[in-house]
Amino acid sequence: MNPFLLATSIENWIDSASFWPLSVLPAAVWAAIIHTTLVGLFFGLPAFVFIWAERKVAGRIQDRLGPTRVGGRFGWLQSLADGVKLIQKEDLAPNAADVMLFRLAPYIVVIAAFSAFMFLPFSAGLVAVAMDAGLFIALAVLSLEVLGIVLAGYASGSKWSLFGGMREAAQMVSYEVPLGITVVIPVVVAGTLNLGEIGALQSGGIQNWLIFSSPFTFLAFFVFFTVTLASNKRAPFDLAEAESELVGGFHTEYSGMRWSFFFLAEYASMFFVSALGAILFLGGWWTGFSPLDNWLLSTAQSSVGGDYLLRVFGMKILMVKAAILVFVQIWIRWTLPRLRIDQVMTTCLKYLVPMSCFLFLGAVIWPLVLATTIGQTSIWSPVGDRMPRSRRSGEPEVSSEVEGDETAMNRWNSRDSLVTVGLSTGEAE
Amino acid sequence: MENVGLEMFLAVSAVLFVCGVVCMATKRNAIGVLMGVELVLNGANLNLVAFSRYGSLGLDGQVMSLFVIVLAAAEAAAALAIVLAFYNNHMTVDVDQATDLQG
Amino acid sequence: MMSPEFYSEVGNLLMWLLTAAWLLPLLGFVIEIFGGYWSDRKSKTPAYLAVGCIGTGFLLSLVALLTWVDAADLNLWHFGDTESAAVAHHEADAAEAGHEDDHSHSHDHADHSNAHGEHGDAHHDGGHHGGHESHANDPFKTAFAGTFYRLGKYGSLDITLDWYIDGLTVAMFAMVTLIATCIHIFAIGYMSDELTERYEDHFVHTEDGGHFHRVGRFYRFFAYLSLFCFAMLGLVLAGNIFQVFIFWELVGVCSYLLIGFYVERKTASTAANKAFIMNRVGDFGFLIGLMILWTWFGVFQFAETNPETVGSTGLFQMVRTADGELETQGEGREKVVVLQAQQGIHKDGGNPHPTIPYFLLVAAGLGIFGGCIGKSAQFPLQTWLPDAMEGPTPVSALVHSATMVAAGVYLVGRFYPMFTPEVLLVIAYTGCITLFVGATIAVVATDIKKVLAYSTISQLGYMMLALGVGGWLAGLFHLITHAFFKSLMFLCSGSVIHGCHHEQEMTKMGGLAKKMPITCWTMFVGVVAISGLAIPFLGIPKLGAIAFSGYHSKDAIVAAGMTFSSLNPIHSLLFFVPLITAGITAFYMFRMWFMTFFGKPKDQHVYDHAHESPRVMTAPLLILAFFAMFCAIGGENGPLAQLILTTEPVHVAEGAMEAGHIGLNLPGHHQIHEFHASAGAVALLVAFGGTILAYLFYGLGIVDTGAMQKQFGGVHEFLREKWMFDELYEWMWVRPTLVVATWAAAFDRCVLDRFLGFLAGMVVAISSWDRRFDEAVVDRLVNAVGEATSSVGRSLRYVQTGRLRQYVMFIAVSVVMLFFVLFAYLPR
Amino acid sequence: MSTVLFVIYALAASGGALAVVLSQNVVRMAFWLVISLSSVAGLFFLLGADFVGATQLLIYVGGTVVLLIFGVMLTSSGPYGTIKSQPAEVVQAGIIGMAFLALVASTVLSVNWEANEVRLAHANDHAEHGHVHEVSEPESEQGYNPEESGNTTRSLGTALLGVRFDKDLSLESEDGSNHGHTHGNHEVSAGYLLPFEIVSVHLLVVLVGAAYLARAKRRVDVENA
Repeated sequence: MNPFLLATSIENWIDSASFWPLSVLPAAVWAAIIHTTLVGLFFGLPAFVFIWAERKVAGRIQDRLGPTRVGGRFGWLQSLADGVKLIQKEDLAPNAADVMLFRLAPYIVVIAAFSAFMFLPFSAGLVAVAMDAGLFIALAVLSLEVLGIVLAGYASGSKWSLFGGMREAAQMVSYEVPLGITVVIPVVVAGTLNLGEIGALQSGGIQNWLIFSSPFTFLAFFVFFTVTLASNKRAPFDLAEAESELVGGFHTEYSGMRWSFFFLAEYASMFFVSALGAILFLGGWWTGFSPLDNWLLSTAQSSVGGDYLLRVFGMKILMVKAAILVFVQIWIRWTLPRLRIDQVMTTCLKYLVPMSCFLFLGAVIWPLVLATTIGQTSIWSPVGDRMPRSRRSGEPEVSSEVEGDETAMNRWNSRDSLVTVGLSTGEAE
Repeated sequence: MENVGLEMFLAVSAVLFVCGVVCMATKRNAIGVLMGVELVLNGANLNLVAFSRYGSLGLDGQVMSLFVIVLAAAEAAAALAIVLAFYNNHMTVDVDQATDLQG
Repeated sequence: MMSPEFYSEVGNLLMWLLTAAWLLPLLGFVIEIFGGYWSDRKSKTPAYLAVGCIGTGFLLSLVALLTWVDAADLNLWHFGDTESAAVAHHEADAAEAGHEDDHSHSHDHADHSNAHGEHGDAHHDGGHHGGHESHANDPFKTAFAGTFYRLGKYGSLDITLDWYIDGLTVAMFAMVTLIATCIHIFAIGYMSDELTERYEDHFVHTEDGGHFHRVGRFYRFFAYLSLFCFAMLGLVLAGNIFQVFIFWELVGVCSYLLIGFYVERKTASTAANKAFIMNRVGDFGFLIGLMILWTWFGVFQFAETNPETVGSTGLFQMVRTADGELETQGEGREKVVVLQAQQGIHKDGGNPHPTIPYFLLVAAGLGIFGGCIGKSAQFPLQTWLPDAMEGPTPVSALVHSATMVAAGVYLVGRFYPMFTPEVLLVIAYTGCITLFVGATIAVVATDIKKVLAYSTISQLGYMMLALGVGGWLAGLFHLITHAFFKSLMFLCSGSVIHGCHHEQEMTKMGGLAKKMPITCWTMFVGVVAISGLAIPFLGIPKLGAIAFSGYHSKDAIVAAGMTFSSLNPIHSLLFFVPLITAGITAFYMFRMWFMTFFGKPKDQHVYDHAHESPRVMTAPLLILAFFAMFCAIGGENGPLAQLILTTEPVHVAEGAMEAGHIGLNLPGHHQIHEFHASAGAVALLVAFGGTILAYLFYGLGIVDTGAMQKQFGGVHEFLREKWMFDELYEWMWVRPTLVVATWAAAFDRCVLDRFLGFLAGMVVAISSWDRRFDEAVVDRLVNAVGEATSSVGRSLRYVQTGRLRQYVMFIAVSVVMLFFVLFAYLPR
Repeated sequence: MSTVLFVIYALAASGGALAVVLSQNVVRMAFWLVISLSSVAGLFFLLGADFVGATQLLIYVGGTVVLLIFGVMLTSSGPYGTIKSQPAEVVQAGIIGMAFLALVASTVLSVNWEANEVRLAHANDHAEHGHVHEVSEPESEQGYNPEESGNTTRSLGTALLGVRFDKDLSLESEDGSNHGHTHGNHEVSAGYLLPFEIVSVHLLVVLVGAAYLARAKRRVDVENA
């Protein structure tokens, strides 16, 4: 049925594990438990790691040591200690607050930030919900985060919070424009909104990463990165929680676990956008070393074990790439001073939006220019050579006589492949 | 979806629609009225998509609802701008105060 | 016939080259006229632009000329001995006769075009060994035609923009662009006075006794020149007679603009108007001719030359048979000309072919020639040309001597196949009268430019005469050579005028040879050329007589006239008048030269201030002098004549006996050839006579010219008054027109105005009644409706509360109510 | 499973909408609106319209509602300010709303949709001169591409670009052997390219207009000046 829902994965799981001697209901319960555990671990872990990393990196940048005590020499368990401390704190709500919204706001933030991971492919096929509109939905879900922030700022009944919330609202509404446009640039190059397909396209060497597909995508990555900084409220765009002006911004009145939810969500979405950037621009789960990539790919196609190997290895690669990007985000936070709110808006509306529009146009025109000058749509070899279109379950087989010689069908011809798909759909009936 | 028929979706959309109308009728806050409009539009949208799934409308229903969503966003932006202008002139967002053109 | 591929290839190349050369001046015009408004008045850029455009045009034309010569497979250096040419003639005639026999059986009218095609092929077989005559007999072997753009199609009537390129076209292109380039360059120097923000016009006096001041019009001058070049080249390139008419008018406009360049001068604006109006008189005839052609032929194209479709359309092919004859039926007023291509509009009852009445063909020819009379300043419309000398001298050189006025001659030459012998006779006599009138007036004229102007009229008369008596080649040959030496002389006179600070009267000059030697000796070249002088009894083998260009062409004209008068003794005037006038020509030209450059300075002031012109003006003189000397080298066997000869209509070469209604004998090539030597000798003799006379009168000063003037006072005064043409026209046309106009004005005042006043009074009365009706009935009605609407609105305004939420409620309630109503009443 | 989900989403959507009506605080209204609209997005996903659902989330929830809250914040005169309606009005509106709801709901439940669908299909068949329409077999094939639901992105995208794969090509190949060459029977529909462009321009106009309306006007205060 519907691939979007949790139900699907459970049903698929039940289908695939038919040898498992369980009736449907217990199976569902088990599946739910396992999924929840995985998700919890998955959400918790990066946040914990990155919070620790942030403190260590900040320390190093400021010529300090950072956490050193908890959990050994490097302060491994500092985040855990923080978490324990926060859980123990009393859950306060100010008198002036709108209590219901005040309590609900952190949940909205956390749910939004963590739901986005449903659509993030960690490796080839390793994705909770694989769908064509995956990237679109992921961005939509991620954008819900701002709602929680705004509600939190409003419901706190404090002028600092209100300012923080308003700033966040203004900032997010503005920065979603360049974010959307820069995200669409690799989408246009790849010809699909499906994150799994976008990632799969970039195998076979570093030159196939979309960031190197044209000068415009190269520049678009940096615009994208800048915009994600702003959409995560990371410095130098952290106007919503500007400590020096607004005490704590939208989370001034929060304490304890609810306060920590905001931070869990922030680090989760940091990781999410970094992973998204890695998939969209930096080759996804591929190493960028073409023999290795090709070997992984061929193994994955030939054997079940190879498939598993590709998934696990690819996931690690993606994690590393995302971690590097997160590190850069942290680095930037402790290096650059905070902008003023008008500077933030100016940066977006006067520079980033026109730049992204220009880059978008350029990226669209680039293959046409190349096609007319050098006769192919990419300065590298055509991307489609490396990998046939991924076969989703549900998509009808492309009949061989239609595809035939067109196995070298490149990405640019994905429109043609649509025709063949449409045709063969009719034939199948 | 075996047990859920077209009628169920239509019923939900009816509820949304009526709630939107009532919202428009009772709220004195201009922004409340706008929210009523959004609800009404969503009810209509739900109808379109449901018919596209169950009826012979095909993809057209979805395309229509996409247009509705986009135009609703435009409408919201323009209406908000009007509300802001109104607020600037009257220091209130009470639509009952908008009587300048009353006959 | 050439192959279709070759035809289209070469034709397209030529078309592009000449079209580019044609349109470049237009580009220049547009940039100059629009850019000029904003540019600096002191900038010479417009001039450089114009020179660049026309110069590029010249290079393109040159390439086109070479291409054409190459394509025509033409041996331009055809310097055989004279016998071989004659032999070739006879061979060609024999071949012609043979082919006639071959085809006489199948030569019925039904498949005439087909026969035409075979005919051409047959000629091609025998063509290569026969020399140029085979080209002449193969009418469109080296002509290319095509269509640029179709303007409109009305039934079977087609109006298109065409091009037509043959030897005459490329020769004219090269000549026009070369002369225009030289004159443009010359004008940079000559018009440099205009390079100022404040130009003082010494000929226009203001009320306070000073001179008129205005901004310089340097750019405008060059813009007009460019426009003129565009129009002139378009005229030459045009492929149909209607298009010719368009550019004909356009050159007329340019002429108008350029004559009236010093528009503040009363004389200049009057002269411009005069030129324009007198040309209209001629163009009226042109229009009549066009209408006749349009009505009876339905096409305007000259000829269809594409080897695949040759003979399918085109005026020439419709009128003339393949061997260039008119095919007539009937006698007297019933006489009709059978059209060949089956394309015409009118068919007789019993005749399968379209026909045109013979007299209408004559009328059409006369009409077209009427246009040429106006444009080429022929008798009786010649009086505008001397007045046109009010324009700047480069204009006189380019427009009013070399190119535009020659357009009439060009058109007669181009349209030659359409002219019946009657028309040709009219042309010949018109030319004869013109050349004599012009030459006689030139003898007494004292304005240096006026002398040249009358000389131009006279020379144009020569050309017309040549064309009229069947010397097609002679006329067009003279057209080209005359263009060179006459523009040269005009530029020389311009140089003199420039050097003498706008003094034009020869009576105030003299002795200028020392001051301006280059001008003097280039002028000498022109004078010798126009006088037709040569070194007698000496000839370089292969090159003919040692003489400048004018000798060769004038020699040809006199030969044609001589042949004609020997064949038609009754028309022997057509030989003696040009012969005598050749002497007069030499006389007045040398008179001018001596008066200007030799003798004692008559006006010391002018002499002291005279100076040689700058190099930018003398360089064109040298170039043109070179061409005036050598362009006709080789005479009728030389390259220029050979080039033009390829265009010669078929029937001209053979001549005709007892042609037309009036039984005219038109000489053919071989007949003219017989008289060539004797005509040359006689003409040379007369020319020497004139020259010696002029030398005696003005060079040595043996004869007192003043006394001569007194002695022949009556004649002198008559000639000074230009044969009283202006006075005659004043009495014949202007005065009666004025009288009629006075009557018409009186009629207007007395009758029409009163009637109109009565009508107006009626209207006023009616409207006052109407007003009462309006006020009493209409207004009240409208007010009542308005009141009603307003009261209804007042009562309804309480429904419109302006409350948003109430409206929503209204809507909801009405939906519910409506539904219930429908539910209750709807059939289920 | 999907029934359960439907119930959850339907209840959330309806309840959210009701809460919007009933709550007095504007920001709470906005919050409930978010709940309601997100649930509608969930219903869209259930209906297999994934792209529409995502758009709903992104534009409505992420954009419109943020704009609304933004507006609330900019215009609210005091904290949690409410503008109460007259109780009589509320009662009046409630009654009419109930009547309206009853009307619509009874209509929805009383109409036999499937029979209508069959009738409609037959009418289409006659209108299209007997062209076999896929809706003519309501049991086997209903609506748009049910077995591949959830991946409408490409179809929607191409439809907006003016190409209708779901209609044109499937109909073509349905004709039998000569697929891809039978353009004779029906015309290829133009898709939604023109509406798409019109909407784009409309959006631009609205943006400009909104920016113009909402731009900060400097109030000329005569007394203080």
